Amino acid sequence: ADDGLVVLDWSGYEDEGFFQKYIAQHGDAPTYSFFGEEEEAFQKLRAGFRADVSHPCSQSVSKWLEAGLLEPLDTSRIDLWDDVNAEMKEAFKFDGAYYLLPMDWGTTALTYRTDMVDMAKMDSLAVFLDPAYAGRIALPDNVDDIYALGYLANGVTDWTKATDADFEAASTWLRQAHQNVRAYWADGAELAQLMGSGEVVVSWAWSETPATMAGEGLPVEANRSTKEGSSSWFCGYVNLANGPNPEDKMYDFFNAWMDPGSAEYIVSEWGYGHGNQTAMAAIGPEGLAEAGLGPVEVPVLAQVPMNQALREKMIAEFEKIKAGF
Amino acid sequence: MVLISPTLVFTLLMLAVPLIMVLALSFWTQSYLTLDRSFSLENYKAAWTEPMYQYLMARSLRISIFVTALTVLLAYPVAYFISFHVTPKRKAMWIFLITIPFWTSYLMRIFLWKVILGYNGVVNGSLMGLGLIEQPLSFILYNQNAVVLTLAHSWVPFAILPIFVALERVDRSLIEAAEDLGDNRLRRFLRVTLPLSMPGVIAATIIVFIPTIGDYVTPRLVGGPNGLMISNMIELQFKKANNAPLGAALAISAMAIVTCVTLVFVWMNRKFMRGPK
Amino acid sequence: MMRGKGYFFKWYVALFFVFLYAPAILLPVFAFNDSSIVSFPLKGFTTKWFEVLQSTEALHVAVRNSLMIAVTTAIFSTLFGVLAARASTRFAFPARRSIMGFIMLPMVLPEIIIGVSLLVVIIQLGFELSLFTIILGHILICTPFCIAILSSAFMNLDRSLEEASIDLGQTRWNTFWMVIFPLVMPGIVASLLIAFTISLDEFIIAFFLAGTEPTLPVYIWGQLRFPQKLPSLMALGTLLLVLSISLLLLADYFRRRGLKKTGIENSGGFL
Amino acid sequence: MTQPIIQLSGVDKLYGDFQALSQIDLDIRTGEFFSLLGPSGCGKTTLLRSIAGFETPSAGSLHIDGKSMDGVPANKRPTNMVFQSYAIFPHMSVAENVAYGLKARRLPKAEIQERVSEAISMVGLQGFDSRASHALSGGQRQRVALARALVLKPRVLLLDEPLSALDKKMREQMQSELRRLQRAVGITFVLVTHDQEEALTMSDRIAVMFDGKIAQVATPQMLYGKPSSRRVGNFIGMMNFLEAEVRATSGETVEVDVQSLGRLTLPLSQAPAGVDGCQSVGIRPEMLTILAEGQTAEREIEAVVSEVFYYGDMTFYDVTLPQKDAPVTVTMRNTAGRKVLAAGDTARVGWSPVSLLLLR
Amino acid sequence: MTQPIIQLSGVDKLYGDFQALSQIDLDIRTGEFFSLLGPSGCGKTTLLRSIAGFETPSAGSLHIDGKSMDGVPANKRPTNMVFQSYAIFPHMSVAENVAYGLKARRLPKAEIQERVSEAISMVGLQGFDSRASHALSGGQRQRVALARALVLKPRVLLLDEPLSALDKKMREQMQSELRRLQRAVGITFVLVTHDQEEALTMSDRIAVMFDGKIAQVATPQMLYGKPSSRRVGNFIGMMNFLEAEVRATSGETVEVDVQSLGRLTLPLSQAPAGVDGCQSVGIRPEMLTILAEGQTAEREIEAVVSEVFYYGDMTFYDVTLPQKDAPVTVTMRNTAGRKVLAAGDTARVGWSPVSLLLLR
Ligand SMILES: Nc1ncnc2c1ncn2[C@@H]1O[C@H](COP(=O)(O)OP(=O)(O)OP(=O)(O)O)[C@@H](O)[C@H]1O
Ligand SMILES: Nc1ncnc2c1ncn2[C@@H]1O[C@H](COP(=O)(O)OP(=O)(O)OP(=O)(O)O)[C@@H](O)[C@H]1O
Ligand SMILES: NCCCCN
Ligand SMILES: [Mg+2]
Ligand SMILES: [Mg+2]
Repeated sequence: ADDGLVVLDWSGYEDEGFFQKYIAQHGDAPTYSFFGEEEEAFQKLRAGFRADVSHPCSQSVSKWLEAGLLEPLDTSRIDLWDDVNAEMKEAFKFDGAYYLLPMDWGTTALTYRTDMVDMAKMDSLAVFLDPAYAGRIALPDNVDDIYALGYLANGVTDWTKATDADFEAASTWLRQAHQNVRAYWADGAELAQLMGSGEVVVSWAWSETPATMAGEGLPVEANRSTKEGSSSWFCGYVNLANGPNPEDKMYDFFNAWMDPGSAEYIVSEWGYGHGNQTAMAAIGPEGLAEAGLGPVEVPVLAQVPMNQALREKMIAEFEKIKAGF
Repeated sequence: MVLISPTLVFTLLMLAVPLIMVLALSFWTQSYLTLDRSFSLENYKAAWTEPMYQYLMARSLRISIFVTALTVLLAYPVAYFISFHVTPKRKAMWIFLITIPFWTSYLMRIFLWKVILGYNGVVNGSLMGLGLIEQPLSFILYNQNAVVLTLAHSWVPFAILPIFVALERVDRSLIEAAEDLGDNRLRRFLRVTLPLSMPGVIAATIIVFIPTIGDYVTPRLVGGPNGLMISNMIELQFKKANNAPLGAALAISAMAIVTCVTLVFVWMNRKFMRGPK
Repeated sequence: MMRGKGYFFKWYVALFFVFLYAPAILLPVFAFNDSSIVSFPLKGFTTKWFEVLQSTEALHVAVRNSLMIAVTTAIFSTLFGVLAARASTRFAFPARRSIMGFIMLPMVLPEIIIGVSLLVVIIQLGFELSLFTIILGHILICTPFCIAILSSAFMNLDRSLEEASIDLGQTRWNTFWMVIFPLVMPGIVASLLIAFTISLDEFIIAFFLAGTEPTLPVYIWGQLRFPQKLPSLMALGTLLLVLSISLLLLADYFRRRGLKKTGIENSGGFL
Repeated sequence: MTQPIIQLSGVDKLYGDFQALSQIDLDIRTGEFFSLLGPSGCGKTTLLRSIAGFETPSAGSLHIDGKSMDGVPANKRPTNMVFQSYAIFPHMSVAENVAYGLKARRLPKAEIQERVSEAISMVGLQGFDSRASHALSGGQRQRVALARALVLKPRVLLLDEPLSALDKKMREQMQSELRRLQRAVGITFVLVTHDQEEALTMSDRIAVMFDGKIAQVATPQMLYGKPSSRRVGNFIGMMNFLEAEVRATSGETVEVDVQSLGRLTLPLSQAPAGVDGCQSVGIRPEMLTILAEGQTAEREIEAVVSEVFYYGDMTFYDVTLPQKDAPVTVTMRNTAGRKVLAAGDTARVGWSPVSLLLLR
Repeated sequence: MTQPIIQLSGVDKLYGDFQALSQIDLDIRTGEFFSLLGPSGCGKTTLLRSIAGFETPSAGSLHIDGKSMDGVPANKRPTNMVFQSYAIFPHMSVAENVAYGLKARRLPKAEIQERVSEAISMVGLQGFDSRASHALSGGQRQRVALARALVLKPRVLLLDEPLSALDKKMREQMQSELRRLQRAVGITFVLVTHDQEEALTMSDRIAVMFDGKIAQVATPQMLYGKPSSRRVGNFIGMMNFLEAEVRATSGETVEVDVQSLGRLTLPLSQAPAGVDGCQSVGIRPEMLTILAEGQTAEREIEAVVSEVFYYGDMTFYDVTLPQKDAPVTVTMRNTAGRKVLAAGDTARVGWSPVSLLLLR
């Protein structure tokens, strides 16, 4: 691999379909190092791990910035900066500098094996508490997605407005769900394995799962329109302070990702949206709907930046829940 | 003194100093991103009073003790067989046979248990193929049973070796003397062979007990949501949970408990060792 | 009733070996299985997973790192081991028991404690995580094993051989190289080997201290999450197994030769 | 004579191809102190262990007390054993060791206690009851092993080189103690030893073994005085051999030509039954005397002293006789005033035909 | 007399608080076969190792060949050592072992080869040159160790119990070989042993040590015949002791009241210089005789036989004298026709005042 650029990314994102242009340019993919979850990445970086680029989601950026991990982006070196989803990029402008290049977005929703569940029950998040599915459900090992689920199940659709009582209710609900959990999955591949074998039949999962599994001919679907709703998130690339390499290749990497070809690829293969608004518009609403990214009628909890103190509480509480408390 | 000093200095620098720093760290506190270096017992209070940590500690101890007992029980007859039923020339070969499966990656071995015990794994596959079950069994993976089984498998050779050595050291004429004095097979095992092999059993116990409590890989891979152990929590505090001081306090507490349990074993060993020698 | 003798044992041991070998046997089975799903029934024979290994660059990097770490660890921990073993078996010095006890301590510390403490030092002192920090950790845990092996090698060494050499007019330095070193050579080889294998397979500390560059176990850990990578991991495991058994047989061959040279009855065998 | 307590007939023992015992016929009498004597590897231990039940003979029969021991395991035989290493249970105290066999018989506690303390005092270990067995000296362990076996009142006590681990002083002391003990308890003792002095001083009768066969069974005096072969004679003490040729046998005597000594007439009692094949005469070194000035003997011969070994109480002389290459050994007591000769001196050696033995 | 090759004066050796050697004064003569004899732990090895240079005395001086050995390390001393374990280098052949010391001296190859093969044949190991040293028997290793030391032509050869690892037969053979070798090479041998027979048969002179001190230095005959103390007498062979009280000294004689024997007049030569403190007389068992019927002796006393030990060539009698509890040992040679007594018989014991020694 090209050791002129080190990328600390979610596992799975080393898929070369995302940065074809970079490979064409440099003859090789960058060096990847992986994390399963943002807090793990955060800690790894804090502990001195040196990478040039990383891939947090919206809620983490300010924490990373406060911890001194980030450097501003030189937007002049991002060719298609103007095509970037404006709402998303402006949300991460601190002191006049941009810190996040929004890149991928998607949904988290109730996902299930159509051949192994009672489809009638798949319209509510209550299935996660259903004793009939004890030991057959999987939840993400990811604090944001998990609390998105907890809040939605309790009718909270905007977590920036969540009260302590909401937080308690969500936690209680998750504790109950924990009793049914077979495994907490850390990335799509793991979940694919669990659902592919039929060991897990119901999950709270990212949109990549139905997309990739259907691609393999497995009867997995997601229902974004459950009564309680579903969640959405967006993530992007950041310029890490202390990167081991000069930044030229980093911007080549960013530009490769911004390429409309990458947008097409992520939508069709992964079922995710892309940060290049122009490219997304080119795909059109039908294309998006087909990829499972169209608008829904039910509430959508957007995983936007939130109160960091509450998020720390969520992190701690989730660990307790996972440990069975 | 000159000879030993490089080793000693290295160990001091790499072990004593770090341990002291861990100890110091455990008295500090972390809030969000800042480390408060004033002395506080908060972490210990949490480690010893919060039900979660108490419970995890108890569970880890329970699992480790269970693994230890199972391992020793599994190992003893094998060690006995090699020592008493295998011709001397073949003994080395048998010991080698026992270690062969352990010369591949530790992680891979644990993972393979996942393959064996998994939902559509070897065990379920065979049982269903034989028509013994209709649905795959799910209680064999992602729980404490799986952790115990996998850990026992990982450590059983390390238990066989000391027990085998202890059995080899048992003077055969003692067993003949017991027979000569009128004991039958079972009674001479209980009265002579077993007590004399106790040092090996206790060594095996220590050898298995300590590392199992420090393992966070096995619980992670096969333990499922309810199979996590204290080491996972320590790792978590240092990494994801970003609370190194609490992690340090948990680590120090775990170490203290392990030390106490080990001392009990060592003391028992002393008691048995007083006999021979 | 005479038939009862050893009957129970034969069955027990047979079952035990099934348990013991279950994972190891599956390695080659799935390594040559022509299916990307690691489960039964088998699909057919293939060697493509080995080819995948050959073309996986990240793996090569990890192997290189691990070999570098293991070799360095083996050399240094054996060196420390020789010094400590020689000192403790040959000379009396104040507080010998406590000093030796302290040096042997990592043997009875849960590895996570060692990982934690090294991590704390590195963070607190602001060092960077690197292969070097893993080497330090590995030397720390391997040294006690080396000392244990080397102590018995030095202890078996008749002290009067050394005195005889001096009595015959040799200097201390020459005595070490001409008499002591050749005689403890099998112990040194065993020590190198043990340290090498421990280090090569060590995960807990390496993962705790892993920086940018993964070791082989850390790499494997990363790959375990991807079902499509599993068959090639099986191939990798098979290679490791074959490799370490060959290494062991080689070491045992040298050990036997060493024993024969010194005329000690070959009783032990491995370990 | 009463019935033998142990009867072996035609006993063979094979280890693979190796014949450790071959055609052993042996009767051991009730109450006697019997020794099995022979060089290392001759099969003594194998024989003893066959009696105890730890080895199964490949052929032949073994009766103890008139009962066949076929298929009777060691723990059911009326024998007990004192092992060479003593086999004291290291995890038990002296009293626990001694009580071991009684507990195996599930005797009542009180009786066990009584018999244990009796046995302990019999071997002179009063007050050592609760001593940990590893804190005992060699001689004390020996006694514990004895007490442990004797407390069971076996018909036969088997002892496998019980004294070989002791130092010389302790060994001599234990020899007389063992002998005394055997007289006191009246139990048949079968002792294995490779030390001829030990066998001679302790036993009522001795079986000498070579290469898995019994060469001679006799009392110590008979064995020393009338060995049945050159090999036995040489094994039991020192013996000088001179080449000899049988010339004629007549009634009670035999005519022999002996190297250095010339033609002699010996009584047939000094020859084995049937003198054919006899090619040497033997004479013990103490039956030869270096004659002091003026001293005379029945017969005399001139010799040259070739080596002198001074042992304090004794001096051993190697002397060279005319017409003989290998020197002959003469042992002399160093009594007051007797001069010790030096190598090179000539000496008159006195001897008597009655001390010559014709041997095969 | 020529200058002593080894001179020790006032040598002390302390291990911590423990005094392993105390005030050793000793001269060893050039060319003699000298033995250090004493019970285990008396300091023999410590003394030998001090001479070799492996221990540094805590006080006193040591000269070898007239030169002080202060600060001279072992590899610079004109001594060589044969270790108890032989310390044959197991990874070298016989020839390599023997050549080891010569190589250390960087002699030319040809000379090394010549001297090595000379030394190897001296100890009778021709043809064993390239034999791996672990494929040697005990006696052969012994010879290699000897050759390896002797090839260096040391002024003094030090031997630490070189025979104790050998079996009896081999030990006796090596004893005479060692003695012969020493005479042949003329090098001073200093032998450590705890076996009094070995010391008596091999040495020109013997130093008897107890508790880190030298008790007596003398020739074997003097040591056996005139031990300087009860302890030495008892250590070198058997000795019977009778209580005694000195009544008067007059000129050349001393009057003593001896238990059982009554008032005796002994020549002063049979007493230590200055008789005060003497409380017993000693007599060797072979100086007592059980008188046969009709036989007479200078003095006689009635006794009862309490134990009989038959050794073949000898019989040891424990006899009880009037007015003495502990029995006295009498050793008798079993000559032809002499009857062996049994326990309980009465016997006349013959003795002579010249064989009594007055002892402290
Ligand atoms: N289990 C066995 N397998 C094969 N050969 C054996 C076995 N036990 C003994 N032997 C052989 O049988 C022969 C007799 O052995 P045994 O132990 O009876 O000798 P021993 O007379 O007691 O000698 P020692 O005085 O050395 O104890 C020896 O040559 C020995 O090597
Ligand atoms: N390095 C040492 N440290 C402490 N004490 C020692 C040391 N070496 C010897 N001793 C003690 O000094 C005393 C004399 O020891 P030494 O080895 O000289 O005895 P020895 O006469 O050779 O006995 P043996 O016949 O048993 O070899 C013994 O009591 C021994 O325990
Ligand atoms: N692919 C990463 C999704 C993260 C959602 N919180
Ligand atoms: Mg034997
Ligand atoms: Mg000594």
